[in-house]
Amino acid sequence: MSDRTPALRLEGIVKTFPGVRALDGVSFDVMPGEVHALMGENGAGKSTLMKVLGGIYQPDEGRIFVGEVPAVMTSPLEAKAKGIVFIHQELSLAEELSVAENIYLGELPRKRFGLVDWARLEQQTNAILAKLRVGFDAKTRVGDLSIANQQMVEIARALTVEAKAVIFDEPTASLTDAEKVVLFDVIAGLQAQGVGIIYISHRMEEIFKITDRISVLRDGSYRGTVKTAETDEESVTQLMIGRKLDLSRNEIHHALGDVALEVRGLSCADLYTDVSFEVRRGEVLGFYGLVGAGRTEIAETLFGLRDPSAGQILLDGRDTVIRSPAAAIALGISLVPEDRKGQGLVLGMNCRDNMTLPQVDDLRAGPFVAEGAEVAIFDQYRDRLDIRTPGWKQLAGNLSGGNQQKIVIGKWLSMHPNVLIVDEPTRGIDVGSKSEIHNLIRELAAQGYAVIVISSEMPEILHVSDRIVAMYSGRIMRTFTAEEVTEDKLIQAISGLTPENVA
Amino acid sequence: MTAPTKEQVGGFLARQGIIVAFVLFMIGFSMANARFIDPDNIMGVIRSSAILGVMALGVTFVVISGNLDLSVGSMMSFSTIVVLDLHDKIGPTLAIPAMFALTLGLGAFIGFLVGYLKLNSLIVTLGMLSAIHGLTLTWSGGKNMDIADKEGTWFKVFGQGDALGIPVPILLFVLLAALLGIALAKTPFGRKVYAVGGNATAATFSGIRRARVVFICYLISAFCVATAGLIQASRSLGSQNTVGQGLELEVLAAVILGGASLLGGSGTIFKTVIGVLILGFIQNGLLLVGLQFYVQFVVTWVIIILAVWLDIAAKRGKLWSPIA
Amino acid sequence: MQPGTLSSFLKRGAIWAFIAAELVFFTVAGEFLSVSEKTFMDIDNMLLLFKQSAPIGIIAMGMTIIMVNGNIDLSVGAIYAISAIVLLDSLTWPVFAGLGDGVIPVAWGLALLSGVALGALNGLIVWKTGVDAFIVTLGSMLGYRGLVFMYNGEQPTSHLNWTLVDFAEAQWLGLHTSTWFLLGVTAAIWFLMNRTVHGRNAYAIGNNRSAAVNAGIRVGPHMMINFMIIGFLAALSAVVFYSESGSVNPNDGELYELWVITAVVLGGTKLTGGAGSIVSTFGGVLAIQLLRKGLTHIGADTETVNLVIGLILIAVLFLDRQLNVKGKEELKV
Amino acid sequence: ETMTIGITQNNVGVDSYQTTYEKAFIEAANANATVDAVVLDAGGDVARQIAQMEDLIQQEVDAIIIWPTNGEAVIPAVRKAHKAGIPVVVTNSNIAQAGFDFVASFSGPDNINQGARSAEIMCDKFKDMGIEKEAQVVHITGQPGYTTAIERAKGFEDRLPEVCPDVTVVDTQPGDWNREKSQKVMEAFLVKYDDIDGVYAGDDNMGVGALNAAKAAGREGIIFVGATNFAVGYEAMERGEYWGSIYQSPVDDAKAALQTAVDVLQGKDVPFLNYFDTPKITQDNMGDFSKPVF
Ligand SMILES: Nc1ncnc2c1ncn2[C@@H]1O[C@H](COP(=O)(O)OP(=O)(O)OP(=O)(O)O)[C@@H](O)[C@H]1O
Ligand SMILES: Nc1ncnc2c1ncn2[C@@H]1O[C@H](COP(=O)(O)OP(=O)(O)OP(=O)(O)O)[C@@H](O)[C@H]1O
Ligand SMILES: [Mg+2]
Ligand SMILES: [Mg+2]
Repeated sequence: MSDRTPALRLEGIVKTFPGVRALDGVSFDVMPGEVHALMGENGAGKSTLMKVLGGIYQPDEGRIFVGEVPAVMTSPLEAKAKGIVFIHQELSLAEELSVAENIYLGELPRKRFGLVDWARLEQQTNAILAKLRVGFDAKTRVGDLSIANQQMVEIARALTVEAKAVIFDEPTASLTDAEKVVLFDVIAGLQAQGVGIIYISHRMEEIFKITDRISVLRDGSYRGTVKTAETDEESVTQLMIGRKLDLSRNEIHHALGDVALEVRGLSCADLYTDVSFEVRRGEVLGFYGLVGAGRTEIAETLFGLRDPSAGQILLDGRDTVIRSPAAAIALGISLVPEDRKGQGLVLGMNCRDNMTLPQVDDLRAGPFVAEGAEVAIFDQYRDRLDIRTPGWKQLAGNLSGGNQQKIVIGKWLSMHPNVLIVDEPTRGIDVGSKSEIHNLIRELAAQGYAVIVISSEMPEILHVSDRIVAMYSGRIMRTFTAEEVTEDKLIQAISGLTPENVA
Repeated sequence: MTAPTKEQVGGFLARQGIIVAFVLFMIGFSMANARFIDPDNIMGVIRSSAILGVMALGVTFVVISGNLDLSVGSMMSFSTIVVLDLHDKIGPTLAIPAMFALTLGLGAFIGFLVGYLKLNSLIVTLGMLSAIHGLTLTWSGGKNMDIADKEGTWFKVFGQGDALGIPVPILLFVLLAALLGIALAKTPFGRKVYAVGGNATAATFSGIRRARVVFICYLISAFCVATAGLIQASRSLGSQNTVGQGLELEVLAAVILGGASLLGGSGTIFKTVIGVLILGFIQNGLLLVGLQFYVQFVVTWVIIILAVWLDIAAKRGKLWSPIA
Repeated sequence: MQPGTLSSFLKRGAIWAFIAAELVFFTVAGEFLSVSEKTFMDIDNMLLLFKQSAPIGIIAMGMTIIMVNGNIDLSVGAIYAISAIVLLDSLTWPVFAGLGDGVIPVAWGLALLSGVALGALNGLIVWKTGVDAFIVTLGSMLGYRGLVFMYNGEQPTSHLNWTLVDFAEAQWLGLHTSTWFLLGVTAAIWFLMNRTVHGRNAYAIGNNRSAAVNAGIRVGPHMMINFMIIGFLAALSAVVFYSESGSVNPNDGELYELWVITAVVLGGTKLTGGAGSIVSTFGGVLAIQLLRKGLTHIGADTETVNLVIGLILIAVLFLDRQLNVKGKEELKV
Repeated sequence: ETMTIGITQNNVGVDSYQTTYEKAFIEAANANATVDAVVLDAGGDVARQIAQMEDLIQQEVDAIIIWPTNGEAVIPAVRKAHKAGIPVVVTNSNIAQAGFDFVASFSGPDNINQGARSAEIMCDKFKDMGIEKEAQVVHITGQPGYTTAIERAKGFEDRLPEVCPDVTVVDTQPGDWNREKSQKVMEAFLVKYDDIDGVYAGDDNMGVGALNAAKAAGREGIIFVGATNFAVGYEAMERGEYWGSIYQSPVDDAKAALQTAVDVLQGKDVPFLNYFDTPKITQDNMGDFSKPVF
């Protein structure tokens, strides 16, 4: 490969933020037609590096080459003009506008006098949408689409221009398996056209499935590049976290306690119907299903954010009505929500205050907040969860995605709940921390907590759960024990193929 | 296009830019007119800023919680008229609590609309600006309200009295500022105000009752307005129906000058106080230098923009906005 | 029908239903409360309604763009006053003495130019400093008002040009000159927002600013153009109004921003940006003017007018919210 | 046969004068069986006032009384009424000369004359005190841009040098007809000038605001002269704190306006400038006047 010119080459990129050296002399290149994985722990600097490439940040030092030409990109527009397309980690869509307008955001086809050429727009868009095999058309309002479909709109943007390089920053975080297949087809298509692709993901199986080479960042510095075919998960992980990872299940044997939470015949509008299950103290109950199966909505009901239309919730055997999150918290329920930025964090507030927010009424010295106690809690969970931040004063918004997630987890763990519900707990979290969080979940169960884990990742669900509830379209299809479950059975259940076997 | 004024504005300047600006500004005016730093003048400015200041304290809570309050001027007229009218009818001892109760009632109504019904605060308080004005006119019949016995009443102590050699309005202002400043910075409630303003959804997910927090912020604002009305009424012992007209914008200007973000989630009482003083001294300083009143408008404009600009420039470490 | 179409239809329909309700109410109430023999729905009265809506309405069209764009402009009242001064004062400038009535288009041009320039200044500050538009225009609302006073001390600026007055008072095809301007502006802005790239980008910016930035839309220039448009429209509103009245007080146009914003919000434009419709804003403008006119018609006194207008605003906001609640689907946050 | 008379007022409710005027007007109209009144208020907004003129014309009232928000801006609207054959009476504050052709009559006080009289009151007092050679005066004007404010200021400033050529007006700032604003302005004056002998305020509301400021600062011996004697001003005169003012009754003002309109409609001869008298009032002669009701 090395005799050809790279599609994109980075040389000694340095980028600092106040108090953080996010990138420390990073160099690597992407060949035309290559899928190049960029890996690293949370906060390693992947997104920052890509934002430098995409013209959103200016590097403090270093150079970028597109083909053989040195390129200075001071705006996303310039990056795009040079053929660099950036599919963002966070959805970056205008919800009120149509799919077509979003795909061609910033470059709507024009007629004379600055008029929009609607006909051309629609035709081009529909051509792209056909390639993506999606079930919506050019005129659909993006706000009316599901998150997964919105992600597809985002991906569609990669197909609008003659790209030299396309950057995918964790594109599969909210996609179903079927959509992933489409995405990988799209990537293969781009590859065939000789486009260089940078692919960021924490999901090893994807990385090994579609990438050619893997480059690793750690703490902002470049740790090397390996050919995917010549390596394995373990050595990549070691490169990323600097040590070997213990992936065995943390099997502390303990007896199951009483039923902490029982749900009988719970329904909520047309979101989910007739849901019944129970969780015992010391047990981890997994909820598996496709995005949109209604798992999050059940969690929100248990946390007082939705009123059920039928059914009962029993806590420690007592029939309970939960009207608000405040009430749920008082009853000992914690929820780690799925959207960390929107629901989990006050981004403009510091890490410590975010972490202690639900218990600020209890952490008191007289009428005042006991700040010492808060710092103690923060320190405890920073160490336990390995949160990378210069200190508790850092604003939550300045942390990397994964570290933000850890703050949210710490926030709810520190409440010592009776029932802990975690919704997609490791979305966007690197492998090291992921297994740390898995261990933590097992450990909490061992300490007598009742834990509900909602996840769209099969390995995760299989790894942490004692029993698994499989959901399809708002209904429970089946409940498995850890012993009986297999991947096949699970996939069957969540695709709605076995409606008769209700546990 | 963005000029790379890359060098970091020092950390101190970043956080305390408004105070630096204030000091520079005071020095500038003192050199232009020696009377400016005459203790009597300074006392006078602070005293006459007290009314605006007290109102700004409450509005700071509202703004940090992510809302606006454009009804404070109109509400202040209401408080003033009501307490003056009741003074002669039921005596000052009853008139004051009655007026506070009524004003708090208005605050509760707004708090209910914005907090519990989740209506947009800009429009609600715009509507209330007009509605409360109507209420005031109905109460007074459109007439000026004056206390009959201006010499004999002890009521004048709030606006005209002294305690420990300090005018009572200043005392009330300082007292309230200290109280509310501590409440905001140090108590769980204050923390919740910041959380609600910073991200209402996340606050709710953290078990904070958003509606209640917003509601209380409007009560605090109404309480401050009532106090301002009390000072105003006691100071002049008589008033027109329009006494507070337009104050809402001055109050907002002061809060903004203090660095509170209109998006919510940031700002402090201390900085608001500085903002109030800056506005008061601008007005006073320009009058002393002999400029026409309308020059104040232009100067206030420039100062507001500069203050806010430098504040955010310091935070982002760049003078010019990164917007392409 | 696509999902969301029904709710947006209801939402857009609400303002017209409100207008209908007002018409019925004032017609009926007028029978009892008004001393006039003419009914409220009298055709001449309705023509007047359009005419009287023009000053606020023309600016409201600009405010819709600004708010869709995710900004707000509080300085329109002051821009309106400055443009009026330029219009009336320039009619008397000795340099133009030779032009006769030919000075009129020149004065119009100068007034409109001042509006554009002041709008551009707002836009430039918002763009270059990154200070929020609410703050920038709150400042310039004061600052521009200061300029108004500095221009001519505290005196009104006056010049009655009867040719101009006759033109402005004229009726074409039954509609007043100002009505034509209002309709023309509405059509032009509708076209701009729905058919041009600039308009669609304005929606995108208001909807999701960082998405627009990431997509390479040049947010700054778009915002600046929109501020120039609203400056132009504030000036046009002044041109239309003062051509007919011939004299401007330095405090004219105060509180216009509030009326304008009220009309725009009544029309359903989101205060957070990204959504809004020109046609509905037109409805909002009519609704407000109808309310003012109707209250006059039934002889309501000042306190009632204030009370009613304030409470109606809140009530409409409440109804609008109720219409937009997605029912059980919505989270309790 | 009844006549319908429409009135569009300036800004009811901002001060007692206008409110009392409105009440008196409605009372007078009710007392007259032949008059039906449509009473409107422009809220200080020219555009609204012009719209109200148009509405009244459209409603085909028999006569219109206007209290102009701006003496020039309403002229075309007045011309419209004139063209529609509806006589217009201007009340309280006149419109500009260019509109005189379209107006049946003006009824109200002579504001220039009032300003001049205030100057005379002040000058006479200075002469009594023997300080007419060095006295320094500050001037607080009404709402900027408002005809009454402009005329009173002009009357005062033209007349004062005629009667007391050595008295200097050291500063002028507007108080917006607002007591609180005026108090603020006066506070600044007091710091700025060690020696202030007299204050002329465009009305008593502002005059009393200035008086409050002086009292709070402990400055004594200042001569306060106002205009439109309000109850607060009258009381301050009783206490000996406030020297003089101009006595102007809104009730007279309202009655005169209505009567003028009725006279016009009945074809009577009315003078074009129908001033009602507004005499000087000082501590010396205040016994001759009853305390104002507003
Ligand atoms: N605007 C900013 N201000 C200050 N620090 C920042 C900013 N953006 C990123 N950082 C810091 O830079 C480092 C790298 O962050 P980055 O988002 O690139 O991580 P990442 O590798 O994408 O992580 P993840 O896998 O969690 O998305 C982190 O320590 C983060 O806290
Ligand atoms: N051919 C097209 N392809 C994709 N999207 C389109 C197309 N035509 C219109 N749109 C989208 O549909 C929306 C509706 O456009 P339309 O021109 O019908 O506006 P409208 O709803 O009549 O305008 P208003 O909001 O002013 O009433 C546009 O705002 C645009 O987002
Ligand atoms: Mg990232
Ligand atoms: Mg989910």
